[in-house]
Amino acid sequence: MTELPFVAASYLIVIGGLAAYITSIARREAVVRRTAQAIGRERHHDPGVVSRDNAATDDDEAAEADR
Amino acid sequence: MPMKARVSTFGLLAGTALAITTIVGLFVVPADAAQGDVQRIMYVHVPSAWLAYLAFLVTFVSSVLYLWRRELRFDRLAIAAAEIGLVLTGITIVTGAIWGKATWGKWWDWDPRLTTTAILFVVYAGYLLVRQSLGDRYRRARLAAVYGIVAFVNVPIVHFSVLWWRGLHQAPTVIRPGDPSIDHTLLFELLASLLSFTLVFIWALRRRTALEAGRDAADLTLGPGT
Amino acid sequence: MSLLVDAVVLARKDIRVELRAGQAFGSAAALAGIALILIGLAVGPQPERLRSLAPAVVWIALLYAALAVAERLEQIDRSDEAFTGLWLVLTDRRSLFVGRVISLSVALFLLQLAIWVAATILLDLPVRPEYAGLVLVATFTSLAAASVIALVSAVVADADRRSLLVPVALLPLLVPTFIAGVQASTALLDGRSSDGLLWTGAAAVEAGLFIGVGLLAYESAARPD
Amino acid sequence: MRAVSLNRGSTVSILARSVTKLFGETVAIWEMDLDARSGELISVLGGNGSGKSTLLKILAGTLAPTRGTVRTSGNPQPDRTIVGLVGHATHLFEDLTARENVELAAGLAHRRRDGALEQLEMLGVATHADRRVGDLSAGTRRRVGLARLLATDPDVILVDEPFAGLDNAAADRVAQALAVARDLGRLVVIATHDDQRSRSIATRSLILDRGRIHRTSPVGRLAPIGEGLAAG
Repeated sequence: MTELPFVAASYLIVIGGLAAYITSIARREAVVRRTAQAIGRERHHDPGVVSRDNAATDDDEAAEADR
Repeated sequence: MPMKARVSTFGLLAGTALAITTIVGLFVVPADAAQGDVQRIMYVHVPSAWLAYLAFLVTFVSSVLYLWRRELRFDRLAIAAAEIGLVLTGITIVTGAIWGKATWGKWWDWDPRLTTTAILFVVYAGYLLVRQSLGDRYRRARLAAVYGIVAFVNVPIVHFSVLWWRGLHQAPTVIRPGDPSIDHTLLFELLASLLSFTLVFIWALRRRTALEAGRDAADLTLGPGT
Repeated sequence: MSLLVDAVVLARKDIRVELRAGQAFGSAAALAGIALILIGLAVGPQPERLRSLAPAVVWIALLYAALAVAERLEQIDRSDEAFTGLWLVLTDRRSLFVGRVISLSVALFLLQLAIWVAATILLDLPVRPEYAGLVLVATFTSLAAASVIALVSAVVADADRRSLLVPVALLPLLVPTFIAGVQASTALLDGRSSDGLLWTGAAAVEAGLFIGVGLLAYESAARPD
Repeated sequence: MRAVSLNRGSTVSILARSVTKLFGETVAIWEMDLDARSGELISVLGGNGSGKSTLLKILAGTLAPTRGTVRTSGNPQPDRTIVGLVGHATHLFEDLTARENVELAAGLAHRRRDGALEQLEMLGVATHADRRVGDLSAGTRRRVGLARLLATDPDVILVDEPFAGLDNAAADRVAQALAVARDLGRLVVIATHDDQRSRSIATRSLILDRGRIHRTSPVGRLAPIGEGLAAG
């Protein structure tokens, strides 16, 4: 039964690989959730930050364009 | 943009299915008469390979759909499938090499399938690299779509040129993993494994697409409702 | 029809600019020459081993020379947004793709023959009647390589770290053409002209396929906005 | 000395609807609407960063708006160039001569190639016709770029800073060439600081301030310079 280590190795790599990948998605999702919350807080305090839904009106001091 | 629960019910289902087919594959199903226990590697190697090809097909189709409809949801599907496809291709190459070592005593034998898979790994690694090098979101989606299409068109060409290259005169490797003549219970386990891998694939696809959607939602430069 | 007419005008522009500036072909030929000499030195003076390695040497040298030509042509288009200018003028922008395929395949064809001549001398290859077949191999492999390069160059045209990205994005997609080219030339060198023809046919199919994909996808890839 | 091509019936208009362009957090253009029709020469005035160049690129279609749409409508003839743009980038091949560049563009636009010298003459750069563009001065290059654009005879002519870097005589020739195009029924839009010269040829002018149309008025009722213009 010399092949057992090969079989075990293969299964470990497959299961381990898939598990590692899924956790990497979860980790990246956490990062995105944190930035989303930060933007939410930011938009709440400072309307100056361009927000896509409540467009700045004409006479409003929109973010200074330095393009 | 509600983020997925820690582990959705679908995730649990996929996880348990994979656990079951793994245990059955390792301990319950009898060893293959000819190859012995080594043949058990097939239950993880073959599904990985088939799903890798499926993943790249999903990237191809969603790339075409993106160019046609210009909706970011297709681009998100394309990147999700490509990334998962790359992971599965990596797994396929490694388990294939292990299987090769166990059966032929060599890690690499330029077996046509393994060689093709290795080339595909590099092609789709190129796809991810192209995406990382393009800034503007919509431009990245459009250019990645074109690359996704060219990469996929390349798959059959690579497959046949490697098969031909392997030997116009030399028959391909004798051991054909998916050989229909194998024992029925083994075949059943292979199909069960394929099913469990497919469930895991779909689950990973949904999670990865949701991640990309989360990134787009947090990206201020995008218009509303992307 | 005007697609082809415009394409020829664009190809002639590429060739005229190249003849005047002369950097693309020169640097590509130099690159290939260096590759030949290095490999000759590495293998050593045994004619038998050199001969068996000739197709590999020629084709690796050719691939890197092709990247150099493609890079230079892209640079010319990008300076002063000359490409955007062409884009706006043209009504059928696929002629930009066909034009680039024409000028690139002419360059690759000439490069391939030049490298074969150099290899014949440096690697002491016996000259056989079957060599005439190399012209056919050069034609179709150049077209296949040119169509892939033209399309992918448009995709990565203004990516950041572009010069690092181009080889990685391009070389894997050139593998089938590489295999066809090496196998066809090996067969011809061994006098197996039937296999040579078979692989030349494979290269022709690849050329047709990638030109087709290019015609469909090029506008989405090259759009400047 | 009039440009050679005949007047054609094709009337083209560009309709921009709530066009917005964001570069990261910076607002280049904000919710802008614009209707422009053949026969108009619109001069877009405004300080640096008011969004003039961005607007022209979006109208040309070489820059996608973050939101909003730009449509060209009317009956442009099939198989002809619709939009021409020249600005800081002159879209020329440095290794070709001025004449070769103009002939290349005219040929690809299926226009008469032999009018190249005339176009260069009209802009006062005929003496450089056979010099390599890479060796020309910036001012000359811009005029060769404009000559190339006019040689393709597009329905819409967009020129960013047509008079920048030119002496009075050269600037007058450029203004004259643009006026000729206007009279031929093309839609001409120029972005400029040179209010004086643009007023002499414009049918309408817009003042841009931080990505918005501050004021728009037919020429003649334009307020004296400075009033209403953003500082800088």
